Amino acid sequence: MSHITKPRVVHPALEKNALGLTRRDYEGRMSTLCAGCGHDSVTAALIEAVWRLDVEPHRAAKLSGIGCSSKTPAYFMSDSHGFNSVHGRMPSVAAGANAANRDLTYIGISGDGDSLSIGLGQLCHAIRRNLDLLYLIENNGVYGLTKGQFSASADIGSTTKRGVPNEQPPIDPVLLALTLGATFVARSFSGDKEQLVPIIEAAIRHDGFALVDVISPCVTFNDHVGSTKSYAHTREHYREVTETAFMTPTDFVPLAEEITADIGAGQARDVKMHDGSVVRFRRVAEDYDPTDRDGADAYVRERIREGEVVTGLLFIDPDSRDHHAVMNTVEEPLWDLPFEDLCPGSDAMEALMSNYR
Amino acid sequence: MSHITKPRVVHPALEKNALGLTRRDYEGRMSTLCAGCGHDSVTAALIEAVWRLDVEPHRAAKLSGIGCSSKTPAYFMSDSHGFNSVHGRMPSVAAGANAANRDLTYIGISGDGDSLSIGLGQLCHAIRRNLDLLYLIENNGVYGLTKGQFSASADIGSTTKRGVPNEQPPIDPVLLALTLGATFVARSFSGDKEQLVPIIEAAIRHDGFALVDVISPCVTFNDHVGSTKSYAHTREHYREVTETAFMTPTDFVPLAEEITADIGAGQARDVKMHDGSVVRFRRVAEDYDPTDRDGADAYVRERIREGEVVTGLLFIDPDSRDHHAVMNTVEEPLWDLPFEDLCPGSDAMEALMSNYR
Amino acid sequence: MTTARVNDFAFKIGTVNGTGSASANGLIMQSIFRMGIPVSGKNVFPSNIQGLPTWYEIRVSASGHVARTPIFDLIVAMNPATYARDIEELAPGGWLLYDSSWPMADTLKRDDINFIGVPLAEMCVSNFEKPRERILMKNIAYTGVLAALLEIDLDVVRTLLEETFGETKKHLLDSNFKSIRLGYDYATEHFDCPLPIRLEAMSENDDAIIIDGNTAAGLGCVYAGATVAAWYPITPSTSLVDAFTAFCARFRKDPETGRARTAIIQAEDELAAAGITIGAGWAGARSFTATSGPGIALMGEFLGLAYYAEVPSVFFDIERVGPSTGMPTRTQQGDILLLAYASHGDTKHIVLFPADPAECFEFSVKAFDLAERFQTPVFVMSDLDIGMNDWVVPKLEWDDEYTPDRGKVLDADDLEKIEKFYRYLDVDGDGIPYRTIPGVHPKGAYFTRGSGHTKWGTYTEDSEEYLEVVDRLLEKIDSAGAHVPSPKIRSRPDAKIGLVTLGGCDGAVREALGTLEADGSRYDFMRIRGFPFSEEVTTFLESHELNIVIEQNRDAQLLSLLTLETPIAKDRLASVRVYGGLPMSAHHVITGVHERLGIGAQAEGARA
Amino acid sequence: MTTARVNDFAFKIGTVNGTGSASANGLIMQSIFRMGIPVSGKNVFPSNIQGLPTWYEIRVSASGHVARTPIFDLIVAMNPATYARDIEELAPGGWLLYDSSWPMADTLKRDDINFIGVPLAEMCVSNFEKPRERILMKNIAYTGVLAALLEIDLDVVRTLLEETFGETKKHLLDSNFKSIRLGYDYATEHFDCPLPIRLEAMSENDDAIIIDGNTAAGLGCVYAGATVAAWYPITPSTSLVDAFTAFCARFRKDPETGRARTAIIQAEDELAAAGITIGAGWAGARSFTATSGPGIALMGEFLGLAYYAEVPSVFFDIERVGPSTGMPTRTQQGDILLLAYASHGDTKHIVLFPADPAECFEFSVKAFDLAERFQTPVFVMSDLDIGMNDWVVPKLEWDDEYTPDRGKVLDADDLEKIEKFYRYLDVDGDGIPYRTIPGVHPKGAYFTRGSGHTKWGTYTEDSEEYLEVVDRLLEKIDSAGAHVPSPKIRSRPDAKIGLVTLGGCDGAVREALGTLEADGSRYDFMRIRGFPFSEEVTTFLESHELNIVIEQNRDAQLLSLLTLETPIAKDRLASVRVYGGLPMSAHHVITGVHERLGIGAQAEGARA
Ligand SMILES: Cc1ncc(C[n+]2csc(CCOP(=O)(O)OP(=O)(O)O)c2C)c(N)n1
Ligand SMILES: Cc1ncc(C[n+]2csc(CCOP(=O)(O)OP(=O)(O)O)c2C)c(N)n1
Ligand code: SF4
Ligand code: SF4
Ligand SMILES: [Mg+2]
Ligand SMILES: [Mg+2]
Repeated sequence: MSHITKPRVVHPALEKNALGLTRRDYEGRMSTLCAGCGHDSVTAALIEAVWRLDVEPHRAAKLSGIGCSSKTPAYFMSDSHGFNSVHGRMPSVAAGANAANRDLTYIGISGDGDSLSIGLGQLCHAIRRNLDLLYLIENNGVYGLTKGQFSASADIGSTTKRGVPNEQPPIDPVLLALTLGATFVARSFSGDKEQLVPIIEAAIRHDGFALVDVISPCVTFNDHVGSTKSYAHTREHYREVTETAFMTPTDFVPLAEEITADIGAGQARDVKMHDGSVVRFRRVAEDYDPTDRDGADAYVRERIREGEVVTGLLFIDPDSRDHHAVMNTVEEPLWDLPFEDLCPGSDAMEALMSNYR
Repeated sequence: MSHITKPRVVHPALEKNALGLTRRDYEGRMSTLCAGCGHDSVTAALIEAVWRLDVEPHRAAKLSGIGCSSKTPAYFMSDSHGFNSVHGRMPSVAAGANAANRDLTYIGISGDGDSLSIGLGQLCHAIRRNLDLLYLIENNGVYGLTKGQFSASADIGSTTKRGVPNEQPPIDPVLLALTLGATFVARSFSGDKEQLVPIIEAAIRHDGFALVDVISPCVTFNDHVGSTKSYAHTREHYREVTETAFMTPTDFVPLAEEITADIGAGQARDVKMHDGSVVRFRRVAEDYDPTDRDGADAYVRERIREGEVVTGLLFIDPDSRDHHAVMNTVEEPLWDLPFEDLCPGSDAMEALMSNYR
Repeated sequence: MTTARVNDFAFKIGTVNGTGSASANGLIMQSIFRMGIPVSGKNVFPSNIQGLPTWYEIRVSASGHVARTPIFDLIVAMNPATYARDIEELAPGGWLLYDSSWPMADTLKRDDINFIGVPLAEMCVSNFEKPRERILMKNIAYTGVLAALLEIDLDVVRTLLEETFGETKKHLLDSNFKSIRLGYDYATEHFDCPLPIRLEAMSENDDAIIIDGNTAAGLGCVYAGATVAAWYPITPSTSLVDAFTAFCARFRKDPETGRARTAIIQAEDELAAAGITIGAGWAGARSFTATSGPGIALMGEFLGLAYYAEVPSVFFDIERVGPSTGMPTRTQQGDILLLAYASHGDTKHIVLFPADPAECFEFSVKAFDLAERFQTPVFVMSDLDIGMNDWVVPKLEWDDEYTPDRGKVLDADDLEKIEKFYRYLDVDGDGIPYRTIPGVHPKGAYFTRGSGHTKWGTYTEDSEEYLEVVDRLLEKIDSAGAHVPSPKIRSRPDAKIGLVTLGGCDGAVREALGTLEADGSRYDFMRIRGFPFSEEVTTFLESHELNIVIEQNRDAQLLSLLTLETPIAKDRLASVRVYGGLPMSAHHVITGVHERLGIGAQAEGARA
Repeated sequence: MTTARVNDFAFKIGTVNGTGSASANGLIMQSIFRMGIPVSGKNVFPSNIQGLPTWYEIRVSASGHVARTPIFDLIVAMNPATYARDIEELAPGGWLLYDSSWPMADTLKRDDINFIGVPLAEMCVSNFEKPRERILMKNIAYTGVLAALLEIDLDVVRTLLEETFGETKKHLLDSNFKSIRLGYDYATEHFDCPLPIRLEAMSENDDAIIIDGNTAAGLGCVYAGATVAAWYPITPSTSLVDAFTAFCARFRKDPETGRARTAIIQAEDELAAAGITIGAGWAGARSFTATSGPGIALMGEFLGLAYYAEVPSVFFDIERVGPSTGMPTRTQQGDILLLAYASHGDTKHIVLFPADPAECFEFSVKAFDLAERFQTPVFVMSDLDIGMNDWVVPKLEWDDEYTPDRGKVLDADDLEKIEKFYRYLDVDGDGIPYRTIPGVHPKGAYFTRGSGHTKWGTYTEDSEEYLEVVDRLLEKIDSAGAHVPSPKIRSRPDAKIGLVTLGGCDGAVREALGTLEADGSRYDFMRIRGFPFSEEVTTFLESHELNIVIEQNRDAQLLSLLTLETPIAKDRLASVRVYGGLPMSAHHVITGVHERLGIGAQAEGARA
């Protein structure tokens, strides 16, 4: 997001961030989700990330649609602005808010039902606009809140609790986003906070639409054997990818710090973000180029064919220009422009009237 | 579509098809589109294709949304059932009609505005369902009927008549369809009837969702220099692809006929369809495999990078199972099942009632 | 208040959702039902999946009152998080049953009620091994306590458990019954059983069933011959399609191939669900969708298309509390005006108002007949209370003589005979044109559109041609008033006041009538069952000095519709509204009516 | 009928769309305007882009009547495809000007009208070289003929052309004027010029402009300080956002950087447009969208959210003929009820009803003030006639004293001072809580939701807590009645009958009053300009025995709204409706009113 430049204090022992806030200050109301729901782990990762990034709570807007996942905004950052809108339409609400005030940190939380069925059109068009928004999908392959129907991310062959298999091809948000020109595309797992936190950090800092697809199992309706979005299945197929040394970004190094070369130079790859921050990729497959959209697409497809759940920050366009850049709007938040700058006044009106005679 | 098996008479001089109908019998009302509109050429190709396929007019259903393109159903097959529904929502109407009566030939006509903006969600989900439907997009990069706004298929850098460039990445229906698991994906050009007609024929015969993206220039709002959907631009960049001997299906050989080997065996590639018909691919790039989804996707992406408009039948899944197959519905049209087969009757009711005590 | 009362009291059970209490509550409800006693159950649950407070309310009423009562004689408080609230809600003299494995804070105690502590958790820990079992059995155990306190017949309970678990799940049967016995024995040992409020077997339910409205409606769709269902999940409508799906699995498989005679399509959203429903209706199938308010709000454009293009289609609106997302697990009748006039431009729709599951079944079938007869979308307006709660209603019956009214459809033979077919021509002067099913005959082909069209079916932008069609449409829909289910009317000689209601308010209003008339007052009663309103509705209204319209929404939507669509003078309509999300009770009606009439305490407003 | 009449007649020009006739027609209209004569123009065009019949109707009225008149004294028939219809529509004694380059079939001729054949095509072929020029100039040439026949001041025409083409496009100026001269000279040579119907300069327009409602509304949004506009193209609303865009390019660029002070977002559909509008309103911007009926039908769910979550936002509904796609290039007032009660559940919205472009400007500004004052969506209801046709209205003026009413917003200083902020708390007892703009101050943060919430802003599923908020909402919206533009009322002593109307019917009703009162009858007149209705509306209605409500829809939607939302008795309301898609004329009103009152011929129904 464009206007956050504060460096963070990274000493791991310190409990306060640069704003003097503890992680607790970034918490929200008590979760009303099921015990063990993946979404609550994502919430924890979100809290960690915004704490680390020193986001001022009241300068952040949390937006969502409807679903168990979409309740997440209530569970972190109590002191931020939250908007739990309507099912599947959060992207447009976020687009409007962002248009009005480009200076806030926009965090959008959605579910696979919210994003890939009723909200698919809005998701795709938010990607096209390159809306400056972290768009995090808590992806569990089902509609949790309405009790376990398949969502559009359910894999072919994945079964319901009763054993009925899904036969429709899944919509993979990662492939979709790559195809539609998204400028930041990542996948992670609610069970891997270590991977997820820096991805969220980078996504928030990214100047444009950052899609983060998080496999976030639904313990109540989709955590059984036969489900491809269960903890067990994800862990198993996820691990494989990591073992094959596939890319995950493991360190997000912001502006103020020097890049610590704690891994062999040949293994690291740094991508500089618009605000000077750097995303460092490690454990990336030999010739994987996270700035090569088509390459990323081909790689993910290939790994999917092998049944793997590829995770990590998969693609980033360092030249990303967000919606405001495309619209060429002024730097100041539009909502706050002085009325004199907006209203042409009586003289202009009089002059204008001659055009209509 | 599943229930058309009549062989066609191919003697080119004969003006009547196997049903004894002439092309004129497949015409519709006078077009009210602008003189020179690409859509009218598509109409001509549609007429040719259904005539060649011996589609019984009253056994065909033509469906559309709203737009200049969506008026097309009025301009062919006067004696068919037409449904000009609402903007962007034709796929769902077609899904319902097809659910009720799987025996008709379903022809859906849409525009790039109708399909890729307001209708994007429905298009994607019709693909997922593998709805047995020819889905033809008359793609001109603009909203014609509302006077020339950019549509979501407008390429980056393509300009309006007044020279304003588009800056948002286009949604390419071909890449989208490949990504979402479409079982038949083609692109053509309203100016190339020779290529388009057999594609439409194959698409109609395909057992599932057949996406045919037709570049169909809007002479009134998007045929200027600077537009990438103009006749000139399409011809130029289209020709290149053909010159590089990229794939186009040039012969659609239905069931009843022997495959005439009029081209070198090494150059032809036949793909057999569910009803025994064959799609023969000629002029295809050396190692291009039209049944390899990921390969097709990579190829199209690569050519787009080179600024080319890849046309032809790009991908076909010969094992396609349409929505009815997935739903495992009976062979007969549901609407026409005898009431006795639907209503369990009073005895069953009485027995059932014991469950509710 | 809680004096000795046999078969006439109400109790509720407060638990945490997702802990298996639903089956225990169902078991209690069903046991009472099997004892032949009139009973009704209301599930008050939160909009989440697990871990929040939930209540199940059971009312036992020998005289057959089914409305919710907000006054409880006994509360089973299994959820410490709601102790305070549960205790507060108990009627003076009532009983609070709680799990005494942990002590209850003294601050919570009330002097005017009786506390019954049973160490349920402790009992289950010492009697069961597996942790999961211990938790689940705790909830079953209170059933046993209640059996002792209220004299629920244990044999009936055992039989029900046997029916549930059968031979194959004997171990479950055993552990369930064991925990029930634990509770039962503890109670008989420690307390004076039964309580003054108790049960006594009757034989009122021999021809009755327990069913919810969504199940009944789903069954109605099967019996009506619906073959295409499209839906997008939304509370409280989801269970309607779930029921349809289950019934189709049972009744709608080709016996030879096992293939489905139904297409049930989970759509990507409500717009698509509407489109599929309309597409299927156009192609000749009986098709429907089920949704709730937000879904209807999204279907507006498609509903206008179906109205104007005259496509038969059935829409179930199982209402919840609006506006917006509102309270998805609470009940309301807030969409009445929306349904009547859905979509932009001049439109009007047929709406049916079932009052209970039996009518949900009946009106589902009726809805398809009307949709095809009038070639238009038909709404069935139900709500969370009717749709998802357990109602005791007479066994559903089916008349094998029924044949679907497919309306004015020309088949191949008909078409063969006529010279030319015009889809929108009013041949018979009844406002209803003939239609054809696509694919049936070459002469039947026509073009359907939502844009201006002439009676010949061609496109037009001409005023006169446009007017001919829309004027006929108005006439057509209005003529449906004579065909929707007629109002249920109960008349008394000389009654000057009519109580008018619809849907699930029925029980509350009818129950209230007893109290209202106790002082010798006389009221007539009309429950409206369909829109457009029939002549009888007008006649009823016109024959009373004052008609008090009782409904569950803030804005008096039924009253508004009556104002607009009948000739009744406005000053002869008054309003009582209850719209806080819980089903209406007789109490609400009585205070509301009294208030309107200036009788008695004005304290309690109508909005309670 | 067509006796000598100066500055008091109507004519129309029938051409083929997409052939450049629009500029010729505009030139004629503007020339008459510049001659200082009251004039109005109506464009009757098809829903396609090129090649179909289109008409431009011009009415000249010294007495300032602006309503459409369906009777034409002269028709310029440039389109052979509509000769028959054009000839039929001409008033007896009228003139038909046609292109005599090709002979006109004798069968078309009528004895009671005058045919004026001018070989326009021939003239242009022999005088112009390029094929494109020959076609275009043919349409300009009839301007010259008309100038001669009607005495349009050629100097004015020339000046206008000069203004259009300036110095840089001199060749276009020349060819245009040349072809006008050709027509002019031919006419003066061959016919008796001028005709008995003719023009004479006046000075009525010194302080007037010609403008359409969408342009004026777009300008209003600029002046109101709107910074976010989201839209999806749809006729007839598109030109509103087009105008806004053009004005922003002119007035809303940072003078130094050239960067935009506005975000104008072409959304992917109307749902997204609504979402963007609401999101921006929530974040503190003045934001709006413009659409037509189908768009509103799609926005239902979002409108309920904005209502319940109390998000300021402005929605323009530029209406066209419904239902469904209807006739997209015809006008109607068919969304009145939809706008008043849009969305499911109990909702009610503020709606403004401008009558002409001047009010479109004024009410645009007002809409933003009301939206922010009442923290709710506000509709501006216009239509194709107001929005897209050329109206002569007084010059728009701007009061530099105006400051936007942002309503009850707590800024950083305010927040600093208070202890705690509760978004939905009615602190002042006016039904309107305070709001904050996100990001302004830590204390201002709150959670917005469409689900049940308490006055403290927390989530709830509790009846009482829910009721507190929705009851306040009703009160809040109703209180807006005192703040919407008050009705325009014209009173006569002793008038027993009130004529009530809204929006674009204004001109027709006011014109009709003259005729209606010619026999000594007396009528009062009220044009309603906003909903909820103010006290004055009720007072007006109550003070007449009968109120005849005149509107442009089939179902008497304004009358319905008055019935529901004022105490007026139903038998004191009667209805006149005109809804065939063309703007209302005085003729319609007169016959309609006479019919309601049982006066004169009943022949012509109100639905004409
Ligand atoms: C318009 C509308 N339709 C349907 C619903 C019901 N609904 C609520 S949440 C939900 C699905 C949520 O699924 P997902 O986004 O995957 O979230 P999860 O609960 O799985 O986290 C649905 C269908 C709704 N709230 N609004
Ligand atoms: C709900 C709705 N919104 C907007 C419109 C207006 N509209 C009609 S056609 C159209 C766009 C058509 O574009 P496209 O599909 O590309 O067709 P084309 O005219 O270019 O062939 C729009 C926005 C509408 N008819 N309905
Ligand atoms: S139902 Fe599933 S998604 Fe919802 S809270 Fe429970 S575990 Fe999470
Ligand atoms: S506007 Fe464009 S798309 Fe529409 S008919 Fe004309 S040329 Fe075709
Ligand atoms: Mg989910
Ligand atoms: Mg287009």
